[in-house]
Amino acid sequence: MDKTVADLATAVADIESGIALMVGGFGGSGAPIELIHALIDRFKATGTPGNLTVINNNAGNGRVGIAAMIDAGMVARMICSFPRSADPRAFTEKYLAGEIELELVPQGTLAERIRAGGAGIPAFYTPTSYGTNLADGKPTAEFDGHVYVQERWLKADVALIKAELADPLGNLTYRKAARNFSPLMAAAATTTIVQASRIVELGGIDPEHVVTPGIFVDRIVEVADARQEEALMREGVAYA
Amino acid sequence: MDKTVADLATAVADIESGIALMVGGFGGSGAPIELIHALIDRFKATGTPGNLTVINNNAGNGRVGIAAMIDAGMVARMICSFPRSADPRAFTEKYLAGEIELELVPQGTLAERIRAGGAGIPAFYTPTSYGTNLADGKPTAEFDGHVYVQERWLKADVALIKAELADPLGNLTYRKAARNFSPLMAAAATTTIVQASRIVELGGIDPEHVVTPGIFVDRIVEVADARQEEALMREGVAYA
Amino acid sequence: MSQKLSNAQIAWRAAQDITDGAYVNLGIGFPEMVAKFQPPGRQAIFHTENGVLNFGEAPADGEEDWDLINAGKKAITLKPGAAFFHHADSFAMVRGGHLDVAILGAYEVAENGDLANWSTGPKGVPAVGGAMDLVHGAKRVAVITDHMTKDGRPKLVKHCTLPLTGVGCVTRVYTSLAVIDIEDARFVLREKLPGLSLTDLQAVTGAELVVTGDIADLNCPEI
Amino acid sequence: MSQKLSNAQIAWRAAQDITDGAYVNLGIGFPEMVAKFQPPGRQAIFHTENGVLNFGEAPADGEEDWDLINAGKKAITLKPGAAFFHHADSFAMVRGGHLDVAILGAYEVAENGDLANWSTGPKGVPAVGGAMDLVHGAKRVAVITDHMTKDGRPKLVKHCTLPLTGVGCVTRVYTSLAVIDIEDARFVLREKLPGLSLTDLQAVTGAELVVTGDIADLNCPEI
Repeated sequence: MDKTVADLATAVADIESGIALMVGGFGGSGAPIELIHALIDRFKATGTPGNLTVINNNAGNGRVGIAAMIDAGMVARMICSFPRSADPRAFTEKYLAGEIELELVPQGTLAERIRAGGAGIPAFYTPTSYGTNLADGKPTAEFDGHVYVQERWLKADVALIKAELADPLGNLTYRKAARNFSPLMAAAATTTIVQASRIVELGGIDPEHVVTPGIFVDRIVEVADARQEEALMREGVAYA
Repeated sequence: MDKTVADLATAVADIESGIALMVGGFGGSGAPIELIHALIDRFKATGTPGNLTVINNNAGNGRVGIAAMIDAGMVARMICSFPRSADPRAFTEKYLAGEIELELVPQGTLAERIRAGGAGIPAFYTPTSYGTNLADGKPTAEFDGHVYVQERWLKADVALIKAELADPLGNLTYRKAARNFSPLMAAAATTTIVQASRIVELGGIDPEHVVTPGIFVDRIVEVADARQEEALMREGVAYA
Repeated sequence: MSQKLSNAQIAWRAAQDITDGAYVNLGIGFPEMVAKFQPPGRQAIFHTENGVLNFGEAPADGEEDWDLINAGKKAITLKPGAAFFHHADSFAMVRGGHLDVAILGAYEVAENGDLANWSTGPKGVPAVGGAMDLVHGAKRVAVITDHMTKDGRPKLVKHCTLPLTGVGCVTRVYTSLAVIDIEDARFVLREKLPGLSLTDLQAVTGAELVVTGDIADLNCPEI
Repeated sequence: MSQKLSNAQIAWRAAQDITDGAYVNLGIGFPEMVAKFQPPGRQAIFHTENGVLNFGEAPADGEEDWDLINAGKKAITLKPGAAFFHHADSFAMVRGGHLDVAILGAYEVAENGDLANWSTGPKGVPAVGGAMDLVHGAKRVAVITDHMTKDGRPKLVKHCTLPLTGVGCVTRVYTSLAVIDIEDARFVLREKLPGLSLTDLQAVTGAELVVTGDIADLNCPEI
């Protein structure tokens, strides 16, 4: 059993149009830039995948990563908590032009919905958003004298994840705060594709230090020289 | 800020009768034997705490740990998934005599209810136990054509936890499979009391390797020579 | 019914259907035996409820580490590439559909896939463990069992009479006499012992055995 | 109203109520400033939504590690005893009531504790982030804010007119003029600038200020 694939193009070769795509990262921290750019390359060459529903905390920054996917016209819908950034042009322009849909979800609810998707919990109750616009139309229920909003799990067809170390079974560690949504998304997607800064041999990750167990991972590609969205943005790179 | 206390007696000195008490461990793996025995010592000396609701996966083994608490007459009610063991006399005798109550919860539901307690999720839906006796009287709901059982969060007043390393802020690691319920219970209890095999200085645990962040921990006592329930049971030790 | 498979042979047969790299949970007791019979060249990755992936065989006597046990509280060892995690993550793997196969024992299996394997009734101390979770979420939920109870009653039945573990959850049953799939709430016979007639097999089965295609011989090595 | 506290002074005042070892989340923007003004000898432990506990100040220019940021996407550093965790665990800390204090900005605060701080209406791109989660779960949810809007309208009101972040969630408000608790759905005045009369303060407050005890002088150092 070896989940390693040879290159980025292979890693993203079978992603179809119209799917729900989770993308790890919080801003640039943990953003799997090289996987995203490989997907953009494929879209430019083949027209696929388009019409994507992208799930991320944000909606891209500058002209790289998710912003570049939006610029390229691959994204029909964003599910996120905070579609603003230092340079939010890509999403903002499309959104104000009515060319991209937005489902705005409070950040903790977004995390918990994704966690529920991976954990087989179809719905849960949360105090978050009760009494606000973002709870409009959602069922509520009272427990112990407090009213809570019912939220549904969130799953995806594919997750793109950036890890620090991976072993061939897909056990993963992350680097610092780049962990954020990635362990949750790895569990909530049918197919989880990982770019790891280094692939180590089996046994190369202490079982106590594994953050994402390999059961949640399907495919791994090594990207030793991964770039940071924030750095690319500051360099003014435009990928799309 | 230093959450370390001097000794076991101090660590458990204010635990009151009638509370809900979570105890980490799965069988003997992760059982905080010394904290439990300190609590038994206090009960024998003062008659407090009694009338406890104890939450653990099991209900004790042999004549040590939770079994010894039961033998001592401190436990009015167990919430657990599997009240059987190699030597289940303590619970079995009291249960068959009608002297201890049992709330039997499927293991995954027990874990998720405790996790929900720590995460501020008052209720969630699970497929587990649907259509069985253990779902009797619980609300159900249909999502996407499947029926699920609604389960409530489970919290406790106090959790007793065994960790491997602790720092003065209460950041914890565990040893091997001794992790099990402990990170969940640490979050679900109002007061979390930890026996750690070693207390290290601040910075002595890599922030990447922390399993239970200190925010979930209130009190730490070092027990360098902690004993294993399984070993004590095999030695025929009877603590109560 | 003089001839039947031993437990080891039933476990062997179930092991043949586990693919390389599959994530597998084996129920405590008899199902644990399945791990011994993986075909050469295939390595499943075993999950245990108490928070370990990719564990191996029991250690030698005296080499036990009681912090390293399986759901049956037996000492285990680790393979390279193992991982530890807490109980909520462990059951996220179960309930979230991440296991490829769960193999469980049974008191009764009904033709609609209902399983009873946790309680023989109101007497004694009830204990459920992870059974009710395991029947949900694994892509395949298989049962290994003797075809009949010790006193000769069918364990494959029309309706379970014992308290249920799960509703409509079992997809395949490996018995001492046959391999049976559950499809559209019916027992579909796939394999039977070569010396056993369909009539005799039906006679010890508590619900109709449906035949939808070839019935293969259930051949197991002497173990 | 010529005299009022600067933002730094408001942040300073809020910082005086944070005890040693408290777990604190500071909303992005203005509230982040509170961290600078912890009294000597006290060290709060700061939480950020994106999965870090016990972070410290911003690194020097050019020393940023963009994998180590706060919820506002600004580079941070770690203190000894820090911890990383994923987003679900991070919001378990928030929603589960494990934070001692959350300090947030506000567009409007109502006398019943309702808070509006995420949306100024239907124009533009809406963005909520963690605000709706933070208002639930922290043991104290405090707001720091100018007492009035830039165009002179009260920010402390009878009913919020902007989209709500949370219902009945705010327990204390630190403004440029006063410190006000919310108790039993009323604004209870605790401190006001020494030169400011209650009448003048009431005149710029959109709901009744209740006095239930002594009103202390709100004294802040020049910063």
